[in-house]
Amino acid sequence: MITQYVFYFLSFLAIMFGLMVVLSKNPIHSVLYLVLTFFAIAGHYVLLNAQFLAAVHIIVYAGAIMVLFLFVIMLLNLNKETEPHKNVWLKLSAAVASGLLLVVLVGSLKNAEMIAATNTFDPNVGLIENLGKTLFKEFLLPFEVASLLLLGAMVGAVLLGKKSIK
Amino acid sequence: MKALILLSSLGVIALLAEIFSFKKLVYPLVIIGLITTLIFNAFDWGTDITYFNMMRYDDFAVAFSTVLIGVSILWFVMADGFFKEESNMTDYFSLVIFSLAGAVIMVSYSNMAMLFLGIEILSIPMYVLAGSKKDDVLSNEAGFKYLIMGAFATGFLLFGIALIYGATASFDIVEIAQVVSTGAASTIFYVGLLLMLVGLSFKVSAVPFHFWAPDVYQGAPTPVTAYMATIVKTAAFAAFLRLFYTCFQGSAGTWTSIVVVMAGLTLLVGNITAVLQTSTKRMLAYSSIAHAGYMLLGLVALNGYSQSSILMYTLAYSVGSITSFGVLGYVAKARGGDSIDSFNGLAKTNPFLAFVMTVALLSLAGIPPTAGFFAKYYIFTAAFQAGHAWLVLVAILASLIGVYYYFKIIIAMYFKHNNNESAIELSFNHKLLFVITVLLTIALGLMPDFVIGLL
Amino acid sequence: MIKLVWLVPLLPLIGFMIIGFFGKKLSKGLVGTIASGAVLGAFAVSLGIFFELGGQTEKSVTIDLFSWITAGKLSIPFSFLVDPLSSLFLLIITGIGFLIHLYSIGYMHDDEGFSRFFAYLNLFVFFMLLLVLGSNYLIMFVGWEGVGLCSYLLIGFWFKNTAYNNAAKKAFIMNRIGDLGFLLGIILIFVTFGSISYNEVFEQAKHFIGDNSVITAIALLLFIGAMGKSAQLPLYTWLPDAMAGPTPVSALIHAATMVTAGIYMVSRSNILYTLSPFAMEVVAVVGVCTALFAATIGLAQNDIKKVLAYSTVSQLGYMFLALGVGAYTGAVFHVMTHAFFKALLFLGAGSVIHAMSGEQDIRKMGGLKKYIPITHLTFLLGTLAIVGFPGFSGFFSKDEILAHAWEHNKLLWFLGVLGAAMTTFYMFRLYFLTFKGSFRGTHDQEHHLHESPKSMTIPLIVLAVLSVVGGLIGIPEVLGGHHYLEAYLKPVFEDSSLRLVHHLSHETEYILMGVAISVMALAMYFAYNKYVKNKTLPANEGETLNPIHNLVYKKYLIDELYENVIMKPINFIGEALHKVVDNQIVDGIVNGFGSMVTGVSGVIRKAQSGNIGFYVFVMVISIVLILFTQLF
Amino acid sequence: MITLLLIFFPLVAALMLLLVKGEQVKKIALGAAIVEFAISMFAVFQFQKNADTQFELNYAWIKSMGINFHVGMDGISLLLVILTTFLVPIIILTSFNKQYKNPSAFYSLILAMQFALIGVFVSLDGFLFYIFWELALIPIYFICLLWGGDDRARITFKFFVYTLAGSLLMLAGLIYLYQFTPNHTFDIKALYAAGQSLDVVHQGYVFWAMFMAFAIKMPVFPFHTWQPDTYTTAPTQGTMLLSGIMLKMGTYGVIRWLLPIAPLGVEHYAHLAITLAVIGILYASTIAIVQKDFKRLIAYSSIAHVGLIAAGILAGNVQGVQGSMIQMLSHGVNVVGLFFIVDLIQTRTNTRDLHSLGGIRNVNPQFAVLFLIVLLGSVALPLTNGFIGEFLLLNGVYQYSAWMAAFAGISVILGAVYMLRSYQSIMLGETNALTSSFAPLTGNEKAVLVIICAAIIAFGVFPKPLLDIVEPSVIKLVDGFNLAIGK
Amino acid sequence: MSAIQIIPINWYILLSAVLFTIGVLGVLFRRNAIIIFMSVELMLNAVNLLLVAFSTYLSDSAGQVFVFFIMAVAAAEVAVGLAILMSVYRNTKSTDIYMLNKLKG
Repeated sequence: MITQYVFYFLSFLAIMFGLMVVLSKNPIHSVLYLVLTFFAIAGHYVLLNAQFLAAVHIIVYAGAIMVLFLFVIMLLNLNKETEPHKNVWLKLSAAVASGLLLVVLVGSLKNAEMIAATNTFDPNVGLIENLGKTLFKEFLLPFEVASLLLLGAMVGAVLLGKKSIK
Repeated sequence: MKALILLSSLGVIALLAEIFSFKKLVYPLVIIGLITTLIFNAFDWGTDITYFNMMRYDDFAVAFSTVLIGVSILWFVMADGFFKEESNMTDYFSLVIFSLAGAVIMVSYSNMAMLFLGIEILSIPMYVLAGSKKDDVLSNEAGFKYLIMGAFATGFLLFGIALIYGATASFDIVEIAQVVSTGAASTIFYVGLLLMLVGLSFKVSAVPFHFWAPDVYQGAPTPVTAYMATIVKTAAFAAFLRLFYTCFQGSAGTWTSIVVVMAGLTLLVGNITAVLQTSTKRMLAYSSIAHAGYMLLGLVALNGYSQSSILMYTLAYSVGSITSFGVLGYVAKARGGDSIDSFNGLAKTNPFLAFVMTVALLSLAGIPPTAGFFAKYYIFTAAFQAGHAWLVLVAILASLIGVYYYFKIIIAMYFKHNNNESAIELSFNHKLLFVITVLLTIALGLMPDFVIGLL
Repeated sequence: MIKLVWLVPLLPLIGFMIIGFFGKKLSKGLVGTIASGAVLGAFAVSLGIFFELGGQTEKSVTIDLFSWITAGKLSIPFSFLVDPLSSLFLLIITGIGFLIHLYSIGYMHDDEGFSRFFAYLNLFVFFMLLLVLGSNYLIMFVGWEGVGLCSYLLIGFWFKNTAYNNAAKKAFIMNRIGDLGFLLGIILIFVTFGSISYNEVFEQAKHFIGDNSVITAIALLLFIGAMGKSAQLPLYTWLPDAMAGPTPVSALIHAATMVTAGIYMVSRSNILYTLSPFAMEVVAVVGVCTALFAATIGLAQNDIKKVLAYSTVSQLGYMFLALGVGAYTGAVFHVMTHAFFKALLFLGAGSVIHAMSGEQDIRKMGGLKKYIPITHLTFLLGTLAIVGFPGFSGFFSKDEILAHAWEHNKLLWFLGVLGAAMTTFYMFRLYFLTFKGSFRGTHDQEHHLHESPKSMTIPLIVLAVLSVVGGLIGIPEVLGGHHYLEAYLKPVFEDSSLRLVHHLSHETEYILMGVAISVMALAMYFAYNKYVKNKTLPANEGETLNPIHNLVYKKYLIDELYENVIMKPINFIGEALHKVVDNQIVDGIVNGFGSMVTGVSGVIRKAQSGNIGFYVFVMVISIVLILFTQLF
Repeated sequence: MITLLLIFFPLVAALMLLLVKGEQVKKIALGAAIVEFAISMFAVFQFQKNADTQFELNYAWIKSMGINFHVGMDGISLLLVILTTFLVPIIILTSFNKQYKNPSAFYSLILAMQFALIGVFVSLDGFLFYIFWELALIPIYFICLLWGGDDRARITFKFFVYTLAGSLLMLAGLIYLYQFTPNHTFDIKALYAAGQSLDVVHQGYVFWAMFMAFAIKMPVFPFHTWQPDTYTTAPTQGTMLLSGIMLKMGTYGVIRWLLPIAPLGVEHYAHLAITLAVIGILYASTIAIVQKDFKRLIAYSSIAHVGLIAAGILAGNVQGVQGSMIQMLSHGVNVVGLFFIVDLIQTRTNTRDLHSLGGIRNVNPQFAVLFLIVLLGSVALPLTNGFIGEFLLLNGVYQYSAWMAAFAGISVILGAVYMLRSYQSIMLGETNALTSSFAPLTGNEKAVLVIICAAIIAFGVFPKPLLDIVEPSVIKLVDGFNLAIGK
Repeated sequence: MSAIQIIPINWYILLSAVLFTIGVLGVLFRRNAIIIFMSVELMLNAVNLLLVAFSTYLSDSAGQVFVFFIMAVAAAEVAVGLAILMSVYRNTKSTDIYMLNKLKG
């Protein structure tokens, strides 16, 4: 039972903080709310027996990515409510569009019946050992290929970052 | 696989060139490397090996990756001048080669993870390249728009993958197909499928997910635009086709009607909007959208013709685009702008360039005996066989509109006069390139059997 | 000789080619000799054929030259048919043709287009011979259109004059209207009988059972052709205008030969007409109406050639009346006599004009009798012949026609007699005003008056003789003669005459003749009274006439009517079609597609606003739509 | 072999010509065209006068699609090949007194055009036919674009897009048929069989898809509006190619492809199509009457003539089809002659306006005679070539519908009206400032006109050799058509 | 004891759908490029959550492995994206996407 309440609580947090990200005026606040959202999601991960992933999630997102965001915001000196406002109609249309999306998604997914639900629940899937095996056996190739991705992104970021020599 | 390894190594070597300061050699090295890759790749023909259950190097993959690598060689020759002026030449080289590696993954994946990674490996360097003219606001804007919208679309793609995973418990496209074939597909699966469709439609710039394309194509440096129009588009279509042909064929009922509508819209919107453009580059961007519409025709046909028709089309279209962007690059540089007026009187000053451009444009417009004609014809056949006669009629109408704007350039070159009487000087490499592309365009038009017989 | 029939048209053709190609280099004398010689040669051969045919039992000989057009079961050989009818026409054409060639040598002597004139004339003879010699309708059509062409060329012979050119054009186009009917008739013949050669068609027609309306249609279509060529109502207006050509042309083409082609055609197809009483009725009515109508116009004309032209139209009407009442022989007979006297009258008129240095208005003539005696005498003989003075050729042929008309319908007869009276009146009016009284022209003209050269007077004399005695070959039984012509032509009209039985008592015929003669005498008296005794002169230009007279003088304003009812609307429609329908509507729709695309393009471009927010918005809405349509 | 030679010799010559510079280009081009004519004459003498397809060659081309390089000639094809090879040298000769800039390209394009035209007429494979069909468009487009008159960019472009629209529909029709061929092939026989296996509704689709292409090319009312502008603006040689030969692609297409492929469709829609053709005849003739520009007048007259040809073919009987064959040839010769006359007048007086001309006959009687002969051919006077065709065509149409024939026949009258009217305003009357110094014809010009006039008269008097060539093929075709529609 | 045995999978699906939509809303709603970026990250996290839920539910570790890749890609995208954003900012002194509308039509 407690799990259920935890779920509700975490879900509530995630959604609320998510909304705060979108709605708060100060970019710094947005970043912080996003971090909170990530924490709530990490809580869900733990709840789902994916402890390792929860840890990685915190480290990568909250620890790395969000810091990067913060860093940029600071660098660009955007920590004020500088954002000009969209007019009401645009905001309304944005809300309507995403509301419609939500309705359609929820409407189509709410009665979704799963096919492959295993009766034999395995609580160990989220453990490092299991994940490692999957990653380095089944997903070895993607893993290797991901290095290309990161290398490319690195080169790209460097390329954009450095001053061109004329 | 060989291609992937060779390309990765080539990319790294290019990176190292800067460090070990053999920058002068890197261009020939890249060309030689790509040719080597092409040869090795071609030898994989008929082998059909699956690697780690992640990549299946079947004939489809070999054919498309050969096209990709071949076109990229042409592209490198075409983009020659572009790199020479850049200080970070080797970085660009490696980025392009990495993205090419991503493209190769996109044509040979057999797992959603590989598809996803392939798309990202292809796209991320492209975001960078599109915005690589750091001082140019337009280039910045292009890169940024591409990135934001690309990431947004990736979100939908991933949501779709996740839902499909939930419905089928697998990322493997063959296994997914099996689940589908047992008839056990659920609503979740269909939502996932449709969201993946959206994500991929974005990549191929199908209407209404095409808005990024004209802006990005226009803002990006011309060679990058050429790369996006050719390699990226080819890879995206191959990935699209591979997924929907192998994986989602069983549930065609869900998505064909959408793709039919999208194809029709893409054809019309792409061609119609191109009509009023004054910037050649932007016009070619819209034309690229329109061409996506034709290829969607091949996709939606989903029959024995689909694969070879899209192969033929991408090849024909890529060759035509490389040529036209190459000429455009020259003209824009010499006449100081890419408006259609800058082509005025080109036939007088540079008959060769004008002729090359004409052939390329005829091919893009689909006039015999060029490759573009046969490709179009073949796509029409495919769609007809699948019973999409109305779509073919729309495509015909669209082709006519297409002729309208392609011929604007031809008319400008042959009919209008320009005060600037000086001829544009061509480098030897480009002369060679243009001769090859023209010959290729005509050869493919006259002997398409070589390509369409493959798949 | 019959085997050599191809020589008949070939000789004038050779003449045409020699003169056409080398005319400029040859002397006038040589050109005249060649041209007349060619026709004379043809005449000689024709004469031979005539006698040979008269002497042999086989009355219809077909000579195949080569295969011309083939298309499936349609097979048209280029071949000639020699039978009494065609051989008679050969004689008329080549004989009168020769005389007129001869006459022209003198008449055209000072014209710079001398050789051109003879080339055209020879070409005309060639086509005319083709017309009568052809063994099927299409060859006839070849000649038919060919003579039309020559007529066009000769009317517009003096091509610097716009009015003449217009007249030429008018002639060609009016003829073409008829020709279309003829052509459709030929096609209908082919469709109906599967052949267009005379022999086969007539053979089949004889045994034709079934819907007579097809035959009627054929007959009427052919008759439209005849109406054009033979200047019948309502297609007659070109013929008076055609007098723009040199006078020998008027004599040869527009009096003696070409215009009678319609008569030839109908009498050639007599069996078809005989099978269709309705068509015959139409022919007769059109004929008699034309005869009367043209005669009334003739009453008020002042141009010597115009009077003769309307007279020709009128006489042609008589011939059609004859055809319409089944008097085929009578029609052919009248063609022949008419050829003699009308050619004579025209040549005489030409001689008058020659003497008057080109003046054609009879109001400016008068008293020419003493200046040009030969012309006067021959002209008088011609006039007597045309009015049907007893014993002259016209008497016999006209009498035959009227007799048949009486038998057919009394009203037709009455109208015919009325026409004859008018003919008498205007012919004598012409004669009196021209030759009697005193000279009304200028001094210059008077000084210049002189008789024409021999080459012109000899043909006049020959024709005058023929006009007088020409009727002798057709003296009706009732006058105790023997109708040689009827006997000669019998094979041609045999099948028709089996169907059309004539039974007129001798008493009736005597009465009819008497009536005709007395009416003629009366009309002659009136003319004499008015123009010789009272010396009345036709009104000058500008003088007010009473409305009816004015209307007649203006030829009932038919030309103006055609101009306003046909030509102007066509031009208007053409302009409207061009400027409105073609440029605005049809092309407008085509261009509309273009502008539509551009318009739509402009609208769609606006969507490409450059704003990421909007792009994403559209994407999301599209996703919603996709999910919605596919999942709900 | 001879077919291959016929097709590819002009192409080779065209490519060679690109390498030649200077004045002798004309002569070389003429030489090549004459050689081509000689080759076609050789083919004529080798030709067996029966309905079989001869000189047939069939090479596999695009195997996977069942596309073959299948060429051959029966009488119908041969006649049009003769027309092409006969007219191209004349057309080249007509340009001898002209100085076109960049002559090697000009003549090369003309020969390239010939290559494509011959290809169209001998193709026995649907795809090959289409390729040649489109190929013919490119050289003529550039000829008109580069050497044309005012506003040529817009006008030629409209022409290009318009005709392309039609051809794409035809392509759609061909692909549609292709699906129904048993082994998926474009071979003409298979396409015939595929088309005939369809019911009347589907044959109707095929009919319209293909007829549109042909109707635009000919052009038939109301698809003609590209034509007067294009004819007027194109350089003389371009106009000659367009009207003399290219237009026949459309009529040939109807005979070779439409009648056998969609007989039921043709039968079903013939009434509408013939009505359009006949309306076009009257419409164009009436418009021609009020034209002031002589070139434009001939352009409209060409619409009228070709309307009759179309009507004759669609009537679907031997007389109609054979008439159309002969008329194609005659019209080709005549219209080239007329456009040449326009050109002669224009180069000498710098105008084509009928009202500002006149009296040329006074100055140049020889020209007047030659003009007159061409004119007579054009108004279909008997014993000229125009008559044979017109008679057979009217005959054919008559068998379909008497009223149609009657209306179509009105063109005989209207034709005389506008042709004589223009002859009068150009040649007759008194000379004026423009025409009084009308220069005599040069040897080349005289040669062209004399050849054309000779052809006009020769084929009018003795058309038998031509008729013999086509007749068996036409009969076979029409028999097949009648069989298919169950008549 | 895992949540998945108590909480129906549909709840997770709905939760991630909601989070995803919030991300979409952010992209639509905001003009600041950085916030938009963050919203995209939110979308990706919604996907991650869904994958993990499915992974646990199906007892299949592949889903969680996939999350790693998404994280890697997200990191790469952010790196490149922020780099581009920096260079945009250098030129325009703004992160307002409404300022980026030079390319249009």
